[in-house]
Amino acid sequence: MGAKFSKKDSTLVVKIEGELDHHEAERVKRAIDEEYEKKSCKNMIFELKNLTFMDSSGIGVIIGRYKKVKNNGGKVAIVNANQHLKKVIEVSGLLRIIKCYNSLEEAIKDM
Amino acid sequence: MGAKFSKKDSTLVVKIEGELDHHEAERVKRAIDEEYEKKSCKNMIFELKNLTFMDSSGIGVIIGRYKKVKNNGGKVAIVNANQHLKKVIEVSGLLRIIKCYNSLEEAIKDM
Amino acid sequence: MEYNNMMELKFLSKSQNESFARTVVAAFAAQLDPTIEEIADIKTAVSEAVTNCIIHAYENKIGIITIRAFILDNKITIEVIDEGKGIEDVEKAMQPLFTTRLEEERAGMGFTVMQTFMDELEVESTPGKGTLVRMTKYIGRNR
Amino acid sequence: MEYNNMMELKFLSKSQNESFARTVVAAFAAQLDPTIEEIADIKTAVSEAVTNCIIHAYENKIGIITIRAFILDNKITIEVIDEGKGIEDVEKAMQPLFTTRLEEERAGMGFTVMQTFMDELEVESTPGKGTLVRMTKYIGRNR
Ligand SMILES: Nc1ncnc2c1ncn2[C@@H]1O[C@H](COP(=O)(O)OP(=O)(O)O)[C@@H](O)[C@H]1O
Ligand SMILES: Nc1ncnc2c1ncn2[C@@H]1O[C@H](COP(=O)(O)OP(=O)(O)O)[C@@H](O)[C@H]1O
Repeated sequence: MGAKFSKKDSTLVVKIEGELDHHEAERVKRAIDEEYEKKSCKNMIFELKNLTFMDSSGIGVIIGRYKKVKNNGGKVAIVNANQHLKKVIEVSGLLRIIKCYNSLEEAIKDM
Repeated sequence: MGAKFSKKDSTLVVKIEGELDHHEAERVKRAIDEEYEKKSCKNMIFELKNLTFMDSSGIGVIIGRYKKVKNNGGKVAIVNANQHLKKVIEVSGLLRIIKCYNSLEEAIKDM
Repeated sequence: MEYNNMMELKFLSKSQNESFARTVVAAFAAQLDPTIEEIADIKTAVSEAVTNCIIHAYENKIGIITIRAFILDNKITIEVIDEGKGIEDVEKAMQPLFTTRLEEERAGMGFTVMQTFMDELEVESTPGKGTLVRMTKYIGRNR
Repeated sequence: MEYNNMMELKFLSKSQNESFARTVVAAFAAQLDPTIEEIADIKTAVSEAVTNCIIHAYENKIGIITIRAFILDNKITIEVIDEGKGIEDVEKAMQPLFTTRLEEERAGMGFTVMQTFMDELEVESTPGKGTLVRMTKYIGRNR
């Protein structure tokens, strides 16, 4: 489990890998917030291709980051969620506030 | 889990896949004995490349077949056992009666 | 409960056991030959129920969580049981977005996920005594 | 027993649960970050002990098998417990090649495998009451 980071223009790309549950949430949350401030980013993209499992604790992580980014005038997007993740994201109502893309390029273009 | 069969000259090649424990042993045993008689073979080679797990119930299966084949004047060999299988085979003392090979060709040449 | 096969698992309410718990239930459910999606549904629902025991029932103190699973034909019933705090108003707790832990960024979607991902959900709770979550899924229903 | 983490699993003595049982113990042991070989050793030893409960202790009738696992630092202790037939002479039973089921092509190597693949092995048995097999492995010992 882990989060990897890169920056494109003013967008922080957060690659989350492994399984994102309550046990992992706290650590991942802190790592993302630290990176977002350190790199003074505006937008945030979650790249989830290598995330194999997520429950509603993961939804909490994304909503929490969404609030921070919005406060900062930025946008949030999700990229490459698999079938299972899409279902969790949809059930949670996240789609009403965050858009899902099938490629990083598309998402960045829309920031 | 399953056993697949092929015949080379008078040798029955038994490819065992998956996990060979007590639960699977009975079924595998019966399938092998049936095939050995139906195809009227003499020797028997266990090809274990795709066998991911085996415990002493598997050793029982091999020893049981060894006895039948020996009664029939044939030879038995094991091919492509992974590290774990080799350990089980060694601990069980099977190496004193059955030879292990790293390729099917070698084993067949030695029959 | 009538069943063809059953198991009971007890473990400590430590967050590192969340992934262990869902792996165990998934391994038990495997005998029904579920699809990848059905297994993911079950894992997610179990993860929600177990996380709730750790955070809400035991409030991060160490207690025992019990999972029972029963298989009857193509039906798997999973019970997640704690002897923790209990829930005052179960109906309210089950509403989407309701959470008593806003400060921890809980989404309040645990029960909603369990309800959506499983075919049946029952919650029995006694404040001060504990909570039992019973979830049922019929494998192969959507094929 | 002193421990950092523990679990208890109860399941029916059906042969289809053999792979389930070893998967559960492997999933629990995973938190010690074992090598593939260490995991294979543990799975094999658990498989032997569970198979013995099914065949010898309950003689293919349905009974309950209990597995307890305890982790303390880099040590995992696994207990496999039945309330079956028991063993008259434990020392004799543990000898290589000894089996009371020759007709079923048992190799008589179950205890030998447990002994070789784990670091410690204890067997407590009372005829007519049941058997407890306690196995211990130190993860990372051979690195
Ligand atoms: N096992 C439990 N013990 C005590 N309270 C619980 C339990 N499970 C759920 N709850 C209560 O129900 C609320 C809603 O749960 P849930 O829908 O899973 O959302 P969340 O976990 O995000 O708060 C929790 O905030 C908590 O107050
Ligand atoms: N849980 C048990 N309950 C009763 N008897 C047992 C149990 N485990 C082992 N035994 C006895 O010990 C003997 C040796 O066991 P083992 O070394 O595993 O070989 P095998 O299972 O191939 O017979 C068995 O044949 C049986 O008589």
